[in-house]
Amino acid sequence: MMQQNGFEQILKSIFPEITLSKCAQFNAIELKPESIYAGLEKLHQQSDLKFDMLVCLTAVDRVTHIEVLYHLRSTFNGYDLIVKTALVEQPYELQSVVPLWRSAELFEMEIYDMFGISFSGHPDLRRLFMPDDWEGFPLRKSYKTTDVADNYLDSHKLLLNQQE
Amino acid sequence: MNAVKRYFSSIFNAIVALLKGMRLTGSYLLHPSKILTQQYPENRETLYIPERFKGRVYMPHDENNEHNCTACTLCQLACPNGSIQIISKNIELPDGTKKKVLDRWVYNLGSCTLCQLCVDACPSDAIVMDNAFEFSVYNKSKLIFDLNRPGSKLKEKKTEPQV
Amino acid sequence: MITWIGNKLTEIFGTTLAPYVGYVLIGFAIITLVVLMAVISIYLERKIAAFMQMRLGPMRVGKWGTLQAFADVFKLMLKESLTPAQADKQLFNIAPYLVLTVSFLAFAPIAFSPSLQLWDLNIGVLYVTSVSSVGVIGILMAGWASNNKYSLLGAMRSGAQIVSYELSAGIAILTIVMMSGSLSVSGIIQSQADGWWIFKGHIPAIIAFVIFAIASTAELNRAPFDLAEAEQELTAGFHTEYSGMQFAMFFLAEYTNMFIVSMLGTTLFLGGWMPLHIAGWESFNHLMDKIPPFLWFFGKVFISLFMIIWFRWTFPRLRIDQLLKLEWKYLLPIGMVNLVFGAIITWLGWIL
Amino acid sequence: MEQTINNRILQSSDDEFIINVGPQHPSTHGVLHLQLRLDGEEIADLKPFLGYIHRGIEKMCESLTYKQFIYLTSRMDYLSAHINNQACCLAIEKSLQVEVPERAKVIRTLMAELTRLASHQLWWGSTGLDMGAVSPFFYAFREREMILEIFEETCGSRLTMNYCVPGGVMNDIHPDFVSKVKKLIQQFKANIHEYDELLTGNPIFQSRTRGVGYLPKEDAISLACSGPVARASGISCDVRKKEPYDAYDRVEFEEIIASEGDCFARYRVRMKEMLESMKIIEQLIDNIPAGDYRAKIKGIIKPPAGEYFQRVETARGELGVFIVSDGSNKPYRVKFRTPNFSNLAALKPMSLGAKIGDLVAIMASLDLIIPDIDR
Repeated sequence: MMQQNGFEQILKSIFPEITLSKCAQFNAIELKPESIYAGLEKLHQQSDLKFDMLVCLTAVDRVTHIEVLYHLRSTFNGYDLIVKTALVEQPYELQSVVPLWRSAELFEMEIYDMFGISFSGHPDLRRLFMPDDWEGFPLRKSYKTTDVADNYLDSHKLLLNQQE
Repeated sequence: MNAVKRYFSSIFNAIVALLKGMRLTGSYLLHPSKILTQQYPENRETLYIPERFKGRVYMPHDENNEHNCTACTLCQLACPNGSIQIISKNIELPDGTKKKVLDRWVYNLGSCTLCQLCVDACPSDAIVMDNAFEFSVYNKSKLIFDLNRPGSKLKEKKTEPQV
Repeated sequence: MITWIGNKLTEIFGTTLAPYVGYVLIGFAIITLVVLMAVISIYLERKIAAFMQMRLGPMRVGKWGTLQAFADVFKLMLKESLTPAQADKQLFNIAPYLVLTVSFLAFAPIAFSPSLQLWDLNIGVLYVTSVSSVGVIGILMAGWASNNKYSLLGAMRSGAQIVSYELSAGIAILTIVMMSGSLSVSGIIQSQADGWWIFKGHIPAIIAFVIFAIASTAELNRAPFDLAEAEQELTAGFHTEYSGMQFAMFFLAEYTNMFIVSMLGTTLFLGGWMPLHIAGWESFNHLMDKIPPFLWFFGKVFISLFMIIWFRWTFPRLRIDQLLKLEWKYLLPIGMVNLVFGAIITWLGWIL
Repeated sequence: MEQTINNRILQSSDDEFIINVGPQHPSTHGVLHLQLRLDGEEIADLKPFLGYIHRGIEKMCESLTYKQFIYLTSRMDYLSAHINNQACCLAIEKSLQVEVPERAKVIRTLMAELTRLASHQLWWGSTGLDMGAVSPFFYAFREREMILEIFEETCGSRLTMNYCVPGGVMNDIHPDFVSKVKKLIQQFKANIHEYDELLTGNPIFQSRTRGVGYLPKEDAISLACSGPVARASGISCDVRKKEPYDAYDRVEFEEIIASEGDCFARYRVRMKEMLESMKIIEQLIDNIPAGDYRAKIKGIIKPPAGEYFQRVETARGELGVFIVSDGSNKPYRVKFRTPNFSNLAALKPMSLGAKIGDLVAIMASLDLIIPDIDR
């Protein structure tokens, strides 16, 4: 608990108006999309925190907005922190954090591919998994697919008809 | 002088280490009894298949051609990839009430991932995983089976196995 | 029987044509023998590899899979030989024939037994080494003409490798040539009548044998020196684009080359067709003489073949720079020093 | 479109050339596509292309119920299928706040360690294969086969077993389980010297791996590497130690850390990890507590709305399962933070300036499983 308080204080000293919330079992803070790079840079450089590892970078489509989550970890003191940011209006754009963490390169490519968020300053932004000419961004909620089970069931019925 | 010594000792150590590896492979060459390969189609009789091996979903029938399936479709709902389709029909019982019974329990082995979720979901233990595993066919539609045998019906519950 | 065939041929074709028909028949017989041996060694290799890996190996075609290699050759013969559209067609199609021809040519001076030798050339050993190094041109041709980067890389590796290892193989051969004082195959075998070179040549002969074994394995492009076709790196190296019989030719050439190298090694170090004699054991020596020289020769050849196979299925592959380092930093200097020692020994007449 | 196609091709000067390794290539163990710019034999640039086996598991999970989507995760890192399932189950259990019976915890841990052992053995064999030594592959498969037989007896399948269910395990262990595992450990210990004789001590193998594919600690952190790759670069990152889950808090084992950061260090870390796994199995195998193997949970799982995260240590590194629930019976969003995805990023810094043969060694030491990257 002591650690928790200390952690909160350090965060407060960097971001005076931030509120610490919880995301899963981790501490989470929310930053504005415009200031995300500056904020993350502070977290990366700050000598007490030194979040030197970007464990994961992902996004969640909340329909009204797309939430981007940066999961940071410090290998020095074992802190975990999730930095959230909400992208409301299209076109979704964020500043790339590749200069801070090299692991962001692939993660940002994946998010670009799946959510259509473009990252300015990314060295090689292309669709990672989907073909270049693929339309739509699969992990957005607006991207409609047939239900997996339904899909199978259809083919199943088709085969059943063939059999008869 | 030291360098020369190191040069020759590196050669010597390398040769010794290489010979060790050759001794190992050579010893296996001379011990054919350690061969693990089995000749598959010939050894069907002696093949060891654990009784829990998941080969396909199977519906056991007893000697009266009766099964346990009540056509509740829980398995169909549990199946993650729609390999199960329960076709039920309504029949009229002698006392005049209508009852839903199983007509066809259609199983698509082709899309089944053998995850055992249907067996897990079944409340009346009507289906089990079977050990059979040789299913190669030339046409995908041949991978669809009816698990209930023709003319089979629901087992009458003599004693309620209430626990 | 040979004279009978000769007379028959003269009867049929007349005196002018008969010798040529005879040559064709001899060539055909030799090629059949060589291919047969290669196919047998393919089967042997597969079985030995399987046993080393706790497997059974081929089991289906024939009893214990004995006909598997023949079935494979037959299958490859029936397959279409594809030529890539962008390939240099002439070079691409010539390359496998060149490689196979060269490996057949090298059989000419090999003495299988005292009476069975096609061509007792007085520079026999030199002939074998020089002819067998022509094979690399075929490999380079294949790699270049395929118009495939993997093939090209494989061919270039192969070129660098064979050119380097030719040196130490040559020096190892030279050691024996110097000791026996002859370049002809029969002369070298005759010089081992009182003991094989590996036994009577002291340490230089043994070192030369080891160097020859390593260098010749490298020249064969076989594991652990199979960089030219390194499967995990270059898929199949220089023969990536070949299919059908053209691929089979590369494959056969590899195994015939294995035979040539084993035969050369046997001739130089293990006394050719000479039986094993131990000084003083008269009855033993007498018994050994009973075994025909033909069997002696092939017995030794198969033992050296087995060694090559054993290397392949035990060791990981080297990297190209390590391969060249092994040659230029270890084999060549040691071989040269060894040559000098061998010369001193020969000069002092210490040979047993 | 023109622009994107140009993005996909590396530019080269006259004396360099571009070569495509994969998607069908013997040493990429799947459908990884790498574009290399070669200067002779040396790699001047490298670019990975992914998506050849992208099945959209994350999207599929959104249309499956909580019980159903677990089986999909076995298809990510198929060599640690059980550990993937375990991670999902742990996350779901966390959301439902279900207490898993002790017996189930121990069984899961045992299975996870056996999976790790089997996975590392396959890696050992394929490392040998990548280096050109074929025999190790078969020696590795001998012990792996025993493990798979144990799986087959208890779980019914050999690779994608779907043995973990929320609340415990699918069925109880087989009566022969304990004796078979003991026999496995005995045989493995008797045979481990062969592994050393064939590869570890082999001078050719050592020269192929020592000093090759050096990954400094800073790079490994910046690239978010995990598992043996990170541990070989001196980062302590074993989730089993940091955040013990299931029965890992009651076993003693060592976190293997090396500092060299080259291929040989990664090789040694994995070799020693096999021994540590064995240690864990030995500690647990005699003390499987009696009791239920499965907690009672409702047929339809509806976790309360919120975010749930669980990380586990697979054979390749840290797997994170992030589930966003909206209170319905299907997850709102599932994100898998797979170890290979991050480890793949380390391929480029490691192999620049190396030779093609080194690239194969580096890929072998990364132990990439492509479906885990693509998902």
